[in-house]
Amino acid sequence: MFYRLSGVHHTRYETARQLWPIPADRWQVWILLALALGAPLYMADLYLTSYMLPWLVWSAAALSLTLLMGVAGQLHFGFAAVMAIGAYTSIHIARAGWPFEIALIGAGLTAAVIGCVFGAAALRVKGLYLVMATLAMQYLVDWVIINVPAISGGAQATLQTPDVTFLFVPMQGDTALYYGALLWAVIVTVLVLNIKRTSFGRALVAVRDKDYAASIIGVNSFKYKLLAFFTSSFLGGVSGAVLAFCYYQAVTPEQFGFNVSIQLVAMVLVGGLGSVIGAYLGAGFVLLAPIFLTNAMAYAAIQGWLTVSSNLLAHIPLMAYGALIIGFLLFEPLGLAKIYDNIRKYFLVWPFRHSGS
Amino acid sequence: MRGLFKGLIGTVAAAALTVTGTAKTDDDTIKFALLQDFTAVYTFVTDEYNQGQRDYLTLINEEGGIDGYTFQALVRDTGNEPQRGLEAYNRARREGAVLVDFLSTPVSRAAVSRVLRDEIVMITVLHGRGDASDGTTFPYVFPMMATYWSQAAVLADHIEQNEDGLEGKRIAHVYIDSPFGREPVPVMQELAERKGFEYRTFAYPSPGTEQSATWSDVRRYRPDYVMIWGAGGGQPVSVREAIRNGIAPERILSVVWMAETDARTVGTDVATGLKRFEAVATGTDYPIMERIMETVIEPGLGTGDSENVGTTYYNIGVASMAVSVEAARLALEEYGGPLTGEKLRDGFRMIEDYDAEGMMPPLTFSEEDHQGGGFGRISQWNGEAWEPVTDWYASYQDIVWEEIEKDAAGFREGR
Amino acid sequence: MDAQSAQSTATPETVLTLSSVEVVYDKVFLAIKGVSLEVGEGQMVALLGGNGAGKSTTLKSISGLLAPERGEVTRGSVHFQGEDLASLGPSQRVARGLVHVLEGRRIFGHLTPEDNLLAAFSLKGDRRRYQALRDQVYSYFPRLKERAGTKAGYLSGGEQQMLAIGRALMTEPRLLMLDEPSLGLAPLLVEEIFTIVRDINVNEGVSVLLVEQNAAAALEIAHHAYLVENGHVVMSGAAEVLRQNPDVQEFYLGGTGKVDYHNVKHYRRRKRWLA
Amino acid sequence: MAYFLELLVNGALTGLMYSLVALGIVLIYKSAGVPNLAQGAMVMLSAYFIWMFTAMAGMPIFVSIGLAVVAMFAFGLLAERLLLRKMVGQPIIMIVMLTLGLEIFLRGVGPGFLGAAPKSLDLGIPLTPIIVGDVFINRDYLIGGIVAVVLIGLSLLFFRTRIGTKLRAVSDDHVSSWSVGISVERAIGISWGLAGISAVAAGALWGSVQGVDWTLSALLFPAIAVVILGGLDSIIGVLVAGLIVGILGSVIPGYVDPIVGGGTRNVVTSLIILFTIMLRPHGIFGREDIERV
Amino acid sequence: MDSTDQTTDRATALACEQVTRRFGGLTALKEIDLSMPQGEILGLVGPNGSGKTTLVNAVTGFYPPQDGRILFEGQAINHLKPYQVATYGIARTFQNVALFKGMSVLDNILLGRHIFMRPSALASLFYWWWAQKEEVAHRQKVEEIIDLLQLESVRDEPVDVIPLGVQKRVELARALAAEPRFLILDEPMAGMNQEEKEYMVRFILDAQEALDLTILLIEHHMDVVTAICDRVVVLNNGEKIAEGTAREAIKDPAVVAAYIGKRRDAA
Repeated sequence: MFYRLSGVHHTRYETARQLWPIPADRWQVWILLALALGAPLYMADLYLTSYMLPWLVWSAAALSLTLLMGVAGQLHFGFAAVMAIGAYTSIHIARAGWPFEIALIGAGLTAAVIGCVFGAAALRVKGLYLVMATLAMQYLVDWVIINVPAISGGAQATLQTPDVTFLFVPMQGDTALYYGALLWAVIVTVLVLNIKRTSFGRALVAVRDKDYAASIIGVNSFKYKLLAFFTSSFLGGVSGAVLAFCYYQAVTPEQFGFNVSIQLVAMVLVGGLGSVIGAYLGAGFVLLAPIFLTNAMAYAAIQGWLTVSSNLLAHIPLMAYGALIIGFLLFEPLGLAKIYDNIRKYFLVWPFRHSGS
Repeated sequence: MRGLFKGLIGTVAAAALTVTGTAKTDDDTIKFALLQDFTAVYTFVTDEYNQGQRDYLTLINEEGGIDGYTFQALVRDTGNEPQRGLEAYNRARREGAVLVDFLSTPVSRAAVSRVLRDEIVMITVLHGRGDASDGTTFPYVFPMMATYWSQAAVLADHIEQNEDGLEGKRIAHVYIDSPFGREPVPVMQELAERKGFEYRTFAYPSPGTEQSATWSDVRRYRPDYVMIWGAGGGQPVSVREAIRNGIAPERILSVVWMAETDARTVGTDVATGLKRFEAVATGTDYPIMERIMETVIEPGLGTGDSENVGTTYYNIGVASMAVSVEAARLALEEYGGPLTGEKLRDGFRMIEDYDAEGMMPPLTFSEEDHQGGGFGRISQWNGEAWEPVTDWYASYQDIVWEEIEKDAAGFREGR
Repeated sequence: MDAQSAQSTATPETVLTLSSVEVVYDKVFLAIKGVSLEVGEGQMVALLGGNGAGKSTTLKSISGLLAPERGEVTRGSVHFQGEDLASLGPSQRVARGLVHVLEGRRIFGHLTPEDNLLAAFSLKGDRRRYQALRDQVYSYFPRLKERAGTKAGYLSGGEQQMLAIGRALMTEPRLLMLDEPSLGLAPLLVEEIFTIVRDINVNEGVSVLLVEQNAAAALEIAHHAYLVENGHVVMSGAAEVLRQNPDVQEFYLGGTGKVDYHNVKHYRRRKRWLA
Repeated sequence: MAYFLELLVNGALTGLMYSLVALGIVLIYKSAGVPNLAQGAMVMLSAYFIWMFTAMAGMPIFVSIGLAVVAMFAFGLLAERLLLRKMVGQPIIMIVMLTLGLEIFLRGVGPGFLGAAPKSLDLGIPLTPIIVGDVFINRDYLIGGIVAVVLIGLSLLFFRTRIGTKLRAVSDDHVSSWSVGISVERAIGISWGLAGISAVAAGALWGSVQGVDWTLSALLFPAIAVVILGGLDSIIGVLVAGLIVGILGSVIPGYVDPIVGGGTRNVVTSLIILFTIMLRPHGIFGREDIERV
Repeated sequence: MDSTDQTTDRATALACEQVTRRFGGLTALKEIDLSMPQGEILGLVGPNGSGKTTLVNAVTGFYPPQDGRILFEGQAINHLKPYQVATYGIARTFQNVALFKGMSVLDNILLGRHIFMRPSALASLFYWWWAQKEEVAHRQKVEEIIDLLQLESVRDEPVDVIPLGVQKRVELARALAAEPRFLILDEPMAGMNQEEKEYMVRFILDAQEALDLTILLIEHHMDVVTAICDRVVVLNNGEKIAEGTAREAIKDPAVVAAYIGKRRDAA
């Protein structure tokens, strides 16, 4: 009903290679975009600023990371450090009085260059060792930020974002900030989708799957691994800057600590490695699950359903969150994207139960 | 597939329930949002601190509230994550909270610009930005008790009085390598210059479980006094290392984060003589505490383990709420209900010489001073409990305020 | 026909019986569709067929090694010496005397050949039994003894195959299952390995179930053979009989004479590939 | 010179204390190929168990440690059976994340049920230092170091037994181990159990030094440096790398910290991990994968 | 099939001069000399571990030789990285199928055209301009190869679900997509039955004819080698022990001792 595959024939390579070859998918994307654009009109500011906005920015960050981890196959446990580099660069550029646009590009470039240093380690190792190497770099970046007052902002170690304008629009007020985040999420999404279907993305996948086989068809795996780190870190750095300016409105070292890196990886994995829709779903899950669980517990306690100590009450979400991550990996290792895919397939053949095979 | 849908619908329903359920408000309750870190970095303090806060609010409610108003604590865990803290803050604001307490430096920092905009009072008891003591720059932020700068000043003053002057003394400052650990450094350097003592810093890496290399170095410095600046698990390690390296407990002075458990971890007897800064008295021999015991704990209305009542952090929690409730009382008296953030702020600024019935130094706030004077005292571990060895006093507030001014100016420029 | 009579003569002392075994991977992919076969006491049985026909899956359904690849037996039964294996895990099956030499050898590369043998030896057996078994393995594969001290991963392909078979012998099997022992080996080594397998079969009285691409070599040493295509047994019978079958000759043995590769017909491959 | 010696000795002993945490990681990796990033949380859980038996049930400390050993061995078996067994064949990143999920879960369970505020654990080790010449030796760490050496020695002996050979075989190739009748599940379960036991040793010693709370799980980071440097599958590597990480992490900050005025030990630890991975990824004693082209 | 006398008047495609490669203490290749004229199919045979794959890895830049030179069409290529070798018009397949599992058959073959494409992340963002033109142009080339190797029916399948025989064909297609002049096939028929072998041979011969290829073939199936190779080089322990037509080589006593063994009517 919702999806009609019959009657969809592509007679030209152009149409067959478009982003969403099925018309129903295209419609869905347009509707989602319209909903996102109209959100400030119908959404209470709590939901707009506390859920939608951070969700969009974290999705963009998760997309940047999934480009590296899912598409290019390079594991990264220090991505929060990359975002931190972007956030600190942008805030220092903006405080120095430069335009916000330049601050964002500067954030991306600085993060990309330092991100490539992360990547340099990746040229020799993969898998677990890459996890450990990037983890070590996260600690190094953290240390540098904390120990260099010029970066972290002196004794208070906190920097407030100055007021900025983006393309002549002042970035103040919930609505402007929300549209800023939305714009960035859309750009990253389009970019990652396009990378995945063009030669650049194919080369990355090739290096991920079998680097020796990739090299013999002319893919310089050295170059493409670095490019993957460069691109992903660029996007991650800008995401960090957007997060700082549009959401936190301040930068402190703790915002980009080691646990944030783990959360980013969890977003990518719970969503589904390498999946664009998965990055959105995973970011939503990792971001909202602890919040939702905390609120649910508080509500249950107020209603008198749960009579346990406040200490245990506070820790139940943590347990549940850990258990949920474990559960996802055990029972749906392909992540939320796979669950979405199952639902979509269900509707593809609806009202029938199975497809032909 | 069917199971999946059921699950999805169930989840959505539950979500809707929690969202709408908590949104209803009563006009005659005043909401204090205690959105704190119960599960991450601040676990060493949060539990007892929060218990004290809630027990005090229960006490006030049991005694009939203030001016017909009762208090409600909105408690959430933020896990020390700015992300979750801001969400909880926005939600609490929606629910009508007029005061918020994060007990987490990163969350408080991230929330500063929001509380200033939303005109909601944020108390930052013994955490957060020290420069927020500047009430003109941070009208809605109340550090309320002595900042780390003031604490350092008090500790230095104590050494000075013990030793008849600081001239030529060596003071080692052993701290966790973080902005918090480094915070008192400029004040101490300034003092060292003024008073002519030798001052050297020794950092140990976070989280402080292992400090032996640092202390080998400290011992060779042969300090007359050691100031230890850490929190949680790092504190007993510091004390053990100090004692092992031949520094007498009497010569170890700690920042405010040193509680009963820490002394026990060091070893009750071994730690005897250890000194610390204290901003609020410990124990239950104060009118407020006696009333809490009588009205809240004994009828079983307490929120946690009754053994915690009277501990260091519990009492700090009680004091933080006592001051806040006092501010609310003054505000309601002056402006009448319903209470808003702005009225509450003015209420705070009206507080004069309030000492929570003897539990804490007399606090006075003004439009400029949100620290309340920077008072504290020194207490000493006697093998069983912390025993005060000085009166409440504040020192070198001129230097402290220089620091406050400097950083507050930086904040203003950043805007 | 002939095949049936050959089967019935072998039945009195059947070691292994598969009846209508169906295996599904990942709960969706049907890999074998009702395979039945029997291996008689002391017999050498060959399982032939193309790639993806389901030969390896059949062996795994017998040894219980489907689980790691998310496969399961959804229908049919496997009986070994009269016992239903359905509820037994892989290690219990080995304890019953059933051992599987995996495709691609899969020796413990970081252990020495000696430790490879020790690892396969049951914890219940004593030191003397171990030494006796080890010496027996070395007598079949003297090259392993020469290289007993080096890491097994550095052995050549042929030596690794020998080690894999030797390691299997350490479990004192009643039935030895070999999955493509000749894969990637030079003709000289294929020869050697097949000879030893036949010797083991004859000298030790171990039944052998052999999966092979090299149909000619397999049919030469096997008593009996099954032909698997597309998850079904399409033909079975005495090795002699199969060797004479014209279809088998055409598709598995390369015809009676030499194939003229330059003149393979285009139309035939089109018809078969796209079927 | 005495300063250097003191840094050296205490660093070495601290390093051995880290080895106690690292040993558990190696035991599991060696047989199951799983990098257990929940080992730090297991150390924390052990300490909570010991505290629970002493403070809540009032048992003598050494009885409590014994009970904790039993509990943690059971926990290890359970973790393997319920979680890791299902992950066989999944990409390494999934397994890493799973152990991190377990870590998060345990960080909720321990403090949640037993209280988040720090607890003290008294092993009865006096604070007075052992003084050799001008060198102060930390008694806690000395005992920890001895325990570490003993446990590492026992592990080495264990892997020389027949069960040990089977464990090594399992670490090489699971499927192939099954095929020759090794009960892979039991083998991996045993190594998880052993890792649980080593976690108790670490939990008791570290818990007595710093108190029991969730920060014990942060011991993971130096332990990772130890296993990376020593080699993820090398028990002897745990010993040697523990010494190196401990000594470098003591001596370098001992001289550099006063100059840069910061706790450089985490930097040293990070650099050890980085340089090892860039120069010799499999560590000093770790085995290099045999690749035949 | 008397190709030996043709070698003189044909240009040399590949030449190895005294190529030596050591791994640690082990010498995997000992001073190998080899010369292949254009258009030749050369069989490379020998026991396992004799150095066949190592030689291929030396030519394709994976394990560059420590001594000796490798010339392709007169240019030295022994210092090049594998991805550079590809641009010279050399393609290869692998012993164990080395397809990119995460992609469809079509994308795998499209990757074969990588050396002709200009990939960049920024271009991806602006897909609607020339990136699209590039995609479509290469798609046409790829469809020709799909036609040649009859892969139409699996075009959009993920490569890991198609049968091994077809996977090997996809790998050949990917190699051909780079429009190579020199093709190295490493055991393209390992694990195949007679029928599949025949098809594979047919496709190899078709491709050689259509694209005028020089082919280096590693294969254990001596019947195939005998049938389609112009010449054979036999390696053992890293040394060349025989060279000539297949029939001559098979009879060489050194080859019999090291490799063939006692004659059997085997495949």
